[in-house]
Amino acid sequence: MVMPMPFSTEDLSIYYGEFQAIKNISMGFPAASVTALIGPSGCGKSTFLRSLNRMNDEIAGSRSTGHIWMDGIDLTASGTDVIKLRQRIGMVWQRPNPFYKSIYENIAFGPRYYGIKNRKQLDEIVETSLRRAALWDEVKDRLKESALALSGGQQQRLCIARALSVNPQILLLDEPASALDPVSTGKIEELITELKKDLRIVIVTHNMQQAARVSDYTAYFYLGTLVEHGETDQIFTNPEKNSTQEYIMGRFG
Amino acid sequence: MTTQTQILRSKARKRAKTADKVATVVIIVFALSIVAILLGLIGFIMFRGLGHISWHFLTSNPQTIREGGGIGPPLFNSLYLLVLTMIITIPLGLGGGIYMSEYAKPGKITSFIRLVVEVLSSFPSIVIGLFGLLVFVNTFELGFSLLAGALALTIFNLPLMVRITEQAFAGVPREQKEAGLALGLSKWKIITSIMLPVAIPSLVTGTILAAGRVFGEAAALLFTSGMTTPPLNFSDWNPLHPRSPLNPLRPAETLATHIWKVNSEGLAPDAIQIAAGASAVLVIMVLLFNLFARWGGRTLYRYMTASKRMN
Amino acid sequence: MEHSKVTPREAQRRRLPLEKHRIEDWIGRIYTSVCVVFLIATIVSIVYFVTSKGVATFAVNGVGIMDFLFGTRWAPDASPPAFGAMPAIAGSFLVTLLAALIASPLSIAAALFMTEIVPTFGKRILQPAIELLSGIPSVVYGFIGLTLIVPFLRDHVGGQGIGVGAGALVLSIMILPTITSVAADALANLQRGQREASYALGATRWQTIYRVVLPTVLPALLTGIVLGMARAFGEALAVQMVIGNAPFIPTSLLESASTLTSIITLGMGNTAMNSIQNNALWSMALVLMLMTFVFIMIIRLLERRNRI
Amino acid sequence: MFKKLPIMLFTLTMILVLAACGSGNSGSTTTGSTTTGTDASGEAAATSTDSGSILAVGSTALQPLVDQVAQKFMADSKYANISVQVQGGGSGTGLTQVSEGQATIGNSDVFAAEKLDADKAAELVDHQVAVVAMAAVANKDANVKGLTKQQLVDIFTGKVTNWKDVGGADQKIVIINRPSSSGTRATFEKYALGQKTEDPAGSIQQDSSGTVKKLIAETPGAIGYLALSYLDDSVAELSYDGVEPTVENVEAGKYPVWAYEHMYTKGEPDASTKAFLDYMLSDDVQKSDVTQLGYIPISGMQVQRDAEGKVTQK
Repeated sequence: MVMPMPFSTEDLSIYYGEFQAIKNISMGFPAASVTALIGPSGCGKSTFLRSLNRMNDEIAGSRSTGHIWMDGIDLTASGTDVIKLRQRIGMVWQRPNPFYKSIYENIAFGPRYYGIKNRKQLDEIVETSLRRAALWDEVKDRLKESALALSGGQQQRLCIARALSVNPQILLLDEPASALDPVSTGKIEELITELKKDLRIVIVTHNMQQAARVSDYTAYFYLGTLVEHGETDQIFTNPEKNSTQEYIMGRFG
Repeated sequence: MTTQTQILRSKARKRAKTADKVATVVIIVFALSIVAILLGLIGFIMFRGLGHISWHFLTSNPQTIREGGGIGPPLFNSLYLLVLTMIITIPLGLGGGIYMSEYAKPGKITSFIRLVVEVLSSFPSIVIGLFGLLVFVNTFELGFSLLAGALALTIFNLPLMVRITEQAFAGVPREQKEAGLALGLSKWKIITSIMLPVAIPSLVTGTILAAGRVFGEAAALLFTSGMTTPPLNFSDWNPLHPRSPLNPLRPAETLATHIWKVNSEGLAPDAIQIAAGASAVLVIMVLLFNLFARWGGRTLYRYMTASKRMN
Repeated sequence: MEHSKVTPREAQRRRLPLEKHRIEDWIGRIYTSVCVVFLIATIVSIVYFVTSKGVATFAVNGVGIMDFLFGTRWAPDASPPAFGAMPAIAGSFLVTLLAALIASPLSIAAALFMTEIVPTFGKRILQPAIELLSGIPSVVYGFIGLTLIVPFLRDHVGGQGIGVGAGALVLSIMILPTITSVAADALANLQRGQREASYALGATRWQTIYRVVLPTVLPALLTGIVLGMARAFGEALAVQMVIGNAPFIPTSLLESASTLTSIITLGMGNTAMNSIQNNALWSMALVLMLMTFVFIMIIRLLERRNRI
Repeated sequence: MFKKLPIMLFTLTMILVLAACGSGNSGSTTTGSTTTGTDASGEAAATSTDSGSILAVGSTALQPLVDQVAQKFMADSKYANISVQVQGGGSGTGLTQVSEGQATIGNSDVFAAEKLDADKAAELVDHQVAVVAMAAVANKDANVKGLTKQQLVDIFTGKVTNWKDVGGADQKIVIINRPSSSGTRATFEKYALGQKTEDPAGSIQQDSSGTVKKLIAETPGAIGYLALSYLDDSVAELSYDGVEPTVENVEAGKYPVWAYEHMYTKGEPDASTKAFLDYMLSDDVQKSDVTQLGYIPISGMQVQRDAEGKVTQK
């Protein structure tokens, strides 16, 4: 028996009531790399992403079988402390969702909840997180302002900074740039490339160029099954399956 | 043949057009008559009452037999009763509403609770008043008191508050909750620190509107807070002293019960004017509550979403 | 830069109190559950107390249930006393139905006006006006009834002024806002498409309203009317001030009559707790409460039909 | 057991709420039982050291008087430590509460025996503090100055329906009655009509004197009855068997339609309550407040009457 990868799924299935949205998927996410999940709408890639930090638990009537392994622990086991698990897996969504609080509070909220009360320490964390999200220079003079006053792209980077503030080991990105203009998208992509040095990143995207640009591995989903999974170069240049080829070509065309 | 059908058809169309015109006029007349009723009522109340309102009227004590009685204590009682009611209602209503919106799973129990809320909110106020008389006034030996009144009014306002809270929380964008979850916050922390601030504007609007309802209630209070006010010493603010205005265990007539009493038992020669003046004050208060609720909600919302400085 | 080396993760390991988030969730669950239990306990105790007091008339004092419900003679202080609640029950139903009859066409017209004819004016003027109407306290309605409606009826219609008609008029104004707002909501929620399809077929506005809009929202309109009736049925002070309170089944609209609520308000303070006279009033309160259940049942049935 | 659980929970929650609102209860809800000295031989015993709180609940007709006297009483430095609270609620409520020990004094328009069971009424001690007299009152257009007892009975039982049958204008009679539980009505029926009546169909019932007066004044052909204190020019008061409803006639025992205002205590009153009741009967109060508010002083009465209605000269 081979030891599972530090972060991987094994035979994972997700059901919504009777409907099986994800069908027996086993795949791993190597460290210090970006894995892109692609596929047509409704193929289950977002569901799969959301199941990785068990956000699907929040949807009434959903259940799962199989395993998600993280450092040898099964995250789907019944005794797992989901909240503690989520503290190690950050997540960012398609639409920026900053808290209705100040920029500073958006970042400091998580660390403070984890027990850091020292003002100086919090200041440090806010600055580092914003710097890592490449937002510091734009907002350093207005940390007390409402986060909702920022532009869409800034808000999205703020959300990334917020996820980084608690030092996660894994970052899940659900179409993080699809609601943004090209300039902001560029910034986010640069950011992803920069961040993968310290993190495993899993990203869902509809944008093939983006997947090609930022990811190291790509997985193609279709109707809840994992059709093909491999290094991005290989998937984009020489996929094994026809359907992968067609999808990628179609999206390029 | 064809001309005949044509004639018939054009006749039918003409009839339809006439019916349409008549119906439109009827609808407009009915709608305008509602506006007329409202304007008439408000105008009537103001016309009868405004002339009687003065600073003296608003602050002085009611008189039993002499002219020139005021509505100071009833006005104070109304406001204080409101505060007491809200102190009890808000925590309970928030809890109930949060349960319905965040914890309840669809099923028999949840729909039962929903039924409870619905039934509770449609009980006639007199039934609640009688229950208050039996339980708060007699069984708990509170006597006719502000506290008994506040508890009865709580029963009234609780279902409303639960609904307001449930709706306010349901109105919070799902993404906010998800952001909190992904950050590894506990559910309760998300509810109190992430969702509550977002829900506050609609909570405030709803609560103030509900509070306005308390202000006008009389039937339930006749049996619980009583129809009298002991002489108050407005320089004694210790709630434990029997003559302090803040003592929750003293009886109190509110503005609404005062109107009822003056109308029915008034011995003073200017009873009718006092009833009219007090009615005008009551309606003005309700109007103010309405305006304030809207304004407060909107201002808070603006403050929460786009203000320059916040923490 | 010393501090930056203390990562949140280390800080957490060092300082996070034992399972803080679990304690928090525990608190939240308990707090909200207590509130819900309180809600349920409240209603259970209301039902329990009102029922136990109301049943005492029959169980302790030996008044026959049928004599109470269908007896037409209400004379609690006569010897021998008679406890026929029929006059009050009939009075309650009569004013409620009359009020609904007066208020429904007005309210539905207002709702149509707001949604189908001039939405802008309707939204800006009529809606706030109606909300205001619902904010006016019931004692003020009673006061207006006594000083405006009663003298008007006496001088222009005849009779004593006070009576069933005055009660129904006051109540109809009070339930206008309830019916209007439910009707307006229902109309506003109606899909645009249906309406446009009808217009496209060349139907006039009235034809559209009459044949398409009204049939579709009928259950919702009925819900509004029943809600208004529930409110009218339970209203106490305003009615008591203008209806006259004679314990007889009225034979004309201008005649004095009584309702369940008016008899209760008049008698409750004057009778001693646990006396038969007092218990009979509680039985009336029990009838009021049961009627509330009936109204809610009707509303639920209507809503179920509405959903299909 | 399971059925009672919610009620227990509810009660428990309520008690918690009350406990939170707390310790101040004692000041105002303890009845007079906490007074010092048991030796209460009149006003002298109630020295300034006496303390206690009195709760007087009941009749809305008597409430203005008790209220006013209570204020005066508390303002008197002699009784600085006694606090008196006055609440309305109606005679029935007052008698219930004093009988169950929730109130110190139960104010009532009628004898306790008329509302309570005999054994409960027997526990209460009657303190008659004033007399209130009532007059039959008609709308002015009826053009009637007085009625005999028989005429009144005929009117209130529905036998006579037009004013012209009793010597007035040709106008339909509209009866503005009180609800059958009302003390005012009980008095009127007992002493003016001599019998209980049932309302003829179409009669109006109002509990409150203010509304009754307004309706009689406005409604053509109306007849009703009011306490003397409510009488004014807007309505016509009627003589009864030729006797004018005046204070003098009542005091002399000539005009029979009157009743005592009672303040009941459960058993003999304690010192502070006694002090208050004595104060109520003092000349100071009887000659000023009582007359001022339109009641008739008990001290001026030359006759007295027992619960059965037997009148004797004092």
